[in-house]
Amino acid sequence: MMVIRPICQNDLKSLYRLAEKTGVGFTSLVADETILQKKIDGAVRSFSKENVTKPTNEDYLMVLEDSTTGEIVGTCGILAAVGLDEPFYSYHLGTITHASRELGVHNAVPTLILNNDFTGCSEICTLFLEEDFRHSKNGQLLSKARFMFMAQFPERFTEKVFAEMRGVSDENGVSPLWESLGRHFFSIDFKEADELTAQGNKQFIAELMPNNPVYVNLLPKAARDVLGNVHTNTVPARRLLEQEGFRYENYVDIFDGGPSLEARVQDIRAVRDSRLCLANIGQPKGVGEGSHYLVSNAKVTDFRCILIQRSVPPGSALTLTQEEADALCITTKEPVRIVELSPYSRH
Amino acid sequence: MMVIRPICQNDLKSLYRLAEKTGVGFTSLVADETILQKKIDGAVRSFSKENVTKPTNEDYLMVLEDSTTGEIVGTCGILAAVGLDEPFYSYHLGTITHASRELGVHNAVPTLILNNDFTGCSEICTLFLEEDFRHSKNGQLLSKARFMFMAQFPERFTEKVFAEMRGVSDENGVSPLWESLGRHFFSIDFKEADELTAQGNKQFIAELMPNNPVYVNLLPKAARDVLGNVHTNTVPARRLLEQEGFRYENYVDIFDGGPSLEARVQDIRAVRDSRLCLANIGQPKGVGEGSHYLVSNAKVTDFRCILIQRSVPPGSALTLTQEEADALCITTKEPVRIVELSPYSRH
Amino acid sequence: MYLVRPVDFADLPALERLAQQAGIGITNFPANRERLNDKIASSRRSLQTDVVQPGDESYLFVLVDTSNEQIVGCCGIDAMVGADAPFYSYRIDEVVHASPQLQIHNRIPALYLCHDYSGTSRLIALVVDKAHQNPLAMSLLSKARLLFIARYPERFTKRLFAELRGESDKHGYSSFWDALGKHFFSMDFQKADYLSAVSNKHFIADLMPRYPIYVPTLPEAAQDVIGVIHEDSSQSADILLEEGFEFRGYVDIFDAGPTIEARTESLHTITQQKTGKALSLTEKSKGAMHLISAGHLEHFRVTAAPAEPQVAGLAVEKETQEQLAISAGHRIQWVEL
Amino acid sequence: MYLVRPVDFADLPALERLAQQAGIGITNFPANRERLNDKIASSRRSLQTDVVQPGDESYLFVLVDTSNEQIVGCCGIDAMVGADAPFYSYRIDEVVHASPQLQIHNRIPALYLCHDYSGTSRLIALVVDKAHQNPLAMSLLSKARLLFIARYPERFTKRLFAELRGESDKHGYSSFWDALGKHFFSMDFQKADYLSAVSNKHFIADLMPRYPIYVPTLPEAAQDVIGVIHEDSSQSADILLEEGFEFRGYVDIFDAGPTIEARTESLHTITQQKTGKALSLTEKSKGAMHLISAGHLEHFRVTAAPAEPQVAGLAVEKETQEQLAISAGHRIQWVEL
Repeated sequence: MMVIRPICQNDLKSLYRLAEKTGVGFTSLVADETILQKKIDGAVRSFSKENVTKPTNEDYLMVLEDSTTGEIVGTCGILAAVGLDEPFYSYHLGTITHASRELGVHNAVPTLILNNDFTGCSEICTLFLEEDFRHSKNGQLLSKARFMFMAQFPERFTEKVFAEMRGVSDENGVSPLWESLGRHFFSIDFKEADELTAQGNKQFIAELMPNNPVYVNLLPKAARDVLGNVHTNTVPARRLLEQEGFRYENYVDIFDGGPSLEARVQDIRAVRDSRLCLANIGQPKGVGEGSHYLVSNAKVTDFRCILIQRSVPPGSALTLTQEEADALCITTKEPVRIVELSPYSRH
Repeated sequence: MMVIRPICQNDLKSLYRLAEKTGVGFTSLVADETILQKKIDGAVRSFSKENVTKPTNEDYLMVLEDSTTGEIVGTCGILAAVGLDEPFYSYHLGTITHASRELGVHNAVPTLILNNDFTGCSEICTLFLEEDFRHSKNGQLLSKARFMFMAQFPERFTEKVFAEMRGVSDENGVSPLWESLGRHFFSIDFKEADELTAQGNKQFIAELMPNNPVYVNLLPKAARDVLGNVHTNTVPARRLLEQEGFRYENYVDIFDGGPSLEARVQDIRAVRDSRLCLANIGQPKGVGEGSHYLVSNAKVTDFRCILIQRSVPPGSALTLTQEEADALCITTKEPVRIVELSPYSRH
Repeated sequence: MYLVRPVDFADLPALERLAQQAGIGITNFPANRERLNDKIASSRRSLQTDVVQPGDESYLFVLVDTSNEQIVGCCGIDAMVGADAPFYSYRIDEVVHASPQLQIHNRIPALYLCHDYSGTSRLIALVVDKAHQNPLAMSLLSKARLLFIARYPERFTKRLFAELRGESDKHGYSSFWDALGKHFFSMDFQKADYLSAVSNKHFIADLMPRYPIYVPTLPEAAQDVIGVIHEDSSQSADILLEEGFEFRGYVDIFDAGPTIEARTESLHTITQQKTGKALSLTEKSKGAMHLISAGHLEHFRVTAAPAEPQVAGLAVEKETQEQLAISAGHRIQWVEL
Repeated sequence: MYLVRPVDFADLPALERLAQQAGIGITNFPANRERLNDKIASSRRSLQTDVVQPGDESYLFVLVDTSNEQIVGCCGIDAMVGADAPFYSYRIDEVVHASPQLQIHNRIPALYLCHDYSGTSRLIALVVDKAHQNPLAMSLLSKARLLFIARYPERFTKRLFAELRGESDKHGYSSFWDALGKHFFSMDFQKADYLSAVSNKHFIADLMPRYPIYVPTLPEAAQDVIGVIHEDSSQSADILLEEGFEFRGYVDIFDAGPTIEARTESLHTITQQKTGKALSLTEKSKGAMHLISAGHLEHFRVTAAPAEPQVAGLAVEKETQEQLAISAGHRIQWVEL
């Protein structure tokens, strides 16, 4: 069975192995033991905090484990609040209107405005699943388990949560936006800039990036075309978030123009529709048929989330198999949270 | 019975009477026959357009009529797209972070950035109900009838719709934000500036307002405190929109700092939950008891919307009384749209 | 011989012909009969007004080929631009962005819309018929204005500037306009250029970008022409640069042609010009070529002729005296060319 | 008598005492022993270096009361600020916003963070013991620097500036800081002032506002002190203003004290100073008070004494010669005070 659980100190090697597979551009997971160990330390500390009343610098990194083999095959994370240590930058795609009634000219000019508007906001991030395991709805489990955690512990996150999506670049990693904008100000390569940012070093952005709005209509078409668009490989991830209620609100990455998607936690479909019920352990009907459901427990340190399938919609009490209950680290009559895996799963 | 319908040429006198009652600061309805006649002409033209495939400059102004007396007691409107003739200005409340790792200082500074981001966006506006009729859920009918129209004709509006809410000012009409910001640049009174804007004359904003972001932390506390807050009288209207799914997304009025609330049309509760069904005319059960429902017809020029009450939730066919059907301008088997008046109306 | 004198209404057809020849890019000299007539009227009114300090006066002078009394050139001075509507330019300022840690130190030029030349006197529209574009005629026409300024300093500001035509091809295509202005004006260069000459300039404030434009983000073709003088204007530019005009980082908002400026008192013609009596020469002069002017305001005349400076004044030929409508003993102003 | 000479390591205790007296608001003269020692070292190194063009040299001079050999004042010159970290100021620029229709024409002053003085020589830290703040001592100390610059022009830039201390009360409270800087630095004025003196100035770029500040939006108390000189500095300010320094709209980013600047070549002391031979006077001089300097670099000395200009040089008293460690025939530099 595939189980989502908080990362633990024993996972360093597995995490390193995953990091090696992410490839260029996946800056939140770099194959560097020191950095990864720090990440694990942070996550362990975050999950063990008991009485969190408001988000600060917690980093909830989780892993997807194949419980039969003990193998770690994916990760996902939530940062409770970005930008509190190092500034968090984005471009806001705004509009400035220039009009002359006299000449009958009316131009609505799009502009890129540098900002730190996401400062203090929760971010879902670090989503990676091994290629061999991209089947059986593992991707959805990995991504949406985070919403179950947020639904259970909303006080640990901000009202609004966002996700940064990878922007457009070609097979050589060349980003059209970077080439016509960032390059002129940074005098370094996209890759280098991206890596510096990944290491949490953003000082240089304040130092080198121009403060004034950039007129989008003056950028070459290739650059304009990528604003707010995702890399081909990221299209499914974007669709998944949009189905959950995430929206593009005109914030883009300052380097590659990739969109940030945002939602109010309470408006996320999986949060809104999920409900708590008490678990029974026994022989449920219609296991392995019908709709998929996400089920999680209600614990922080021992948080678990799994996927179950039932032909009969579960009611106010949910019957789980012993294996499912074990995977969720619960015994009978303990509360669990359940939601349909996807908005259209009632087939 | 209280009925919402499009305004018509005969309504000039009634509209003038309403305009007289709105008082200072209600700039979208001024007691000036020429201006009001122009508004009516625009609305009549908009409602009579048959094949609208995308929003342009339509102005859907509706009135609330007491069908027993023929009296007009309220208005509400939707602009299909603002800012296409004259620029539409707002302030975006953004964040700029200044951090020095060396000194351990980290400041997230709020800024006001002048923009025209709502250009081309649909706006709900011009909501006014006579004081004597502020009972029997007339206010909700007036406000939400617009969502029924939008639900039926989404192609006539943009994906996102917004509403400007009146900001904070004291009993003498003094706005703390204006006093510490606008006044320095406009050299005229708040009232005068507000009136110019109401007359669609916004040239002077481009001419006189500074382009650069304004640091909110440098404004006096009284001014900072009103950003994004509404006038006491507007609190109920704000709550009503928020219950329908409208959200404050950090856009405020450039003069008084009142918030703009926005929503995707498809996410508005009354739009999302409303459904089409066929009308039967007869003796429905439980009339005048139980929950309130908004019911509208599916017509443009002859759009109507009323409030009904039923103790039994209507199913896929809705039985209406002859009086209700007449008020809706429909006969049996014609399609009608229905939704619960409020998210919590299933008592 | 050539003579420079204030324009008269009778010169309108000739001016129209010159304006058509001049073509695009000389925004302050549009081929529009009404506007030209206005300009003539304004010049005459200005000369007839008793001026204490510079205001909205403008002065227009014509170059006459005295052999046939044909008008072959034209130039002018605005006493002060920006009196009614602001006068816009781009100022090129460098923004410094440095990261000590990355050892990067970037100086990024950016164009800032400004009206720093509002309130300043401007030399305008030097236009000379192709057949007469020789150094003598060009210098005479250009410098005649400076003699006028030297004679009536109270009518002008202490700073003086001139806009030089920017790079554009013979079809009026400007790569700078194409990369920048076009996006904000939604019209072609010719039209914007024309409108800026004939209408009030308010539409510039309405339509131009309000934030600085970072030069490196513009296409190279546009970057290349910033501050570059159109080759047709290089001759008149040289005359002014030799006079002491300097480029201070301001360019035209449409075609990025350079604006050059000077303190009036430091210009060569103005520091070197002398005032004194006209003396008579009985024979052909062997002296150097001089610019010589005479006459008050409406009767102001300038010609270029050989002449001989003497202690008592400047000795000029009979013909020169006739051109200037003076005789020996009259007060004249001169400078060696 | 007073004497000005380059600082030496032995002067450290005296400098420390002066710095403590000077107090807050003189950011380039902090009461920090290590930093003062660094400054002395830097000055000595600079004087020993063969300089072709200005770089990061700095020169520190002390004022000696020769009656008891006490150090009673101190001043300096930075050859060029902004060499390693940019030098920040606020430039006050007017933004014009006009609406012809409403007949409104607003000129709104705004503060722009800039480093326009980066790359320029700076006069720093004139500090004089209270008991010696008389016109003679103050002028001698201030102008001694200008004689040094006149003697070694290759060591300095063509432009020279000085920052004048802005308005703050005796507790170091600055209403300008309170209205502006405090919000961005999250610390009090004293601390920011001190940090700016002892640390690299990178934190300024990190923390200061990146967008212009519109002056009318500041509290009136803050507006009132922009460009106003602290009364303790008015005497030293007057000396520089009389020399030809001018305010060009730049103020300090912390206390809004004015920055004044001049072209070196046009300063009174520099244009008027003469070089020639020292001549001997056998009796007390009846001549005017002069600044007189002698000695090369490390041995540079300036004093103020009565002296008599003659064709062959400047006649000075025996005592003055002793002070300057010269005798008749030595090369000296002088200017009438």
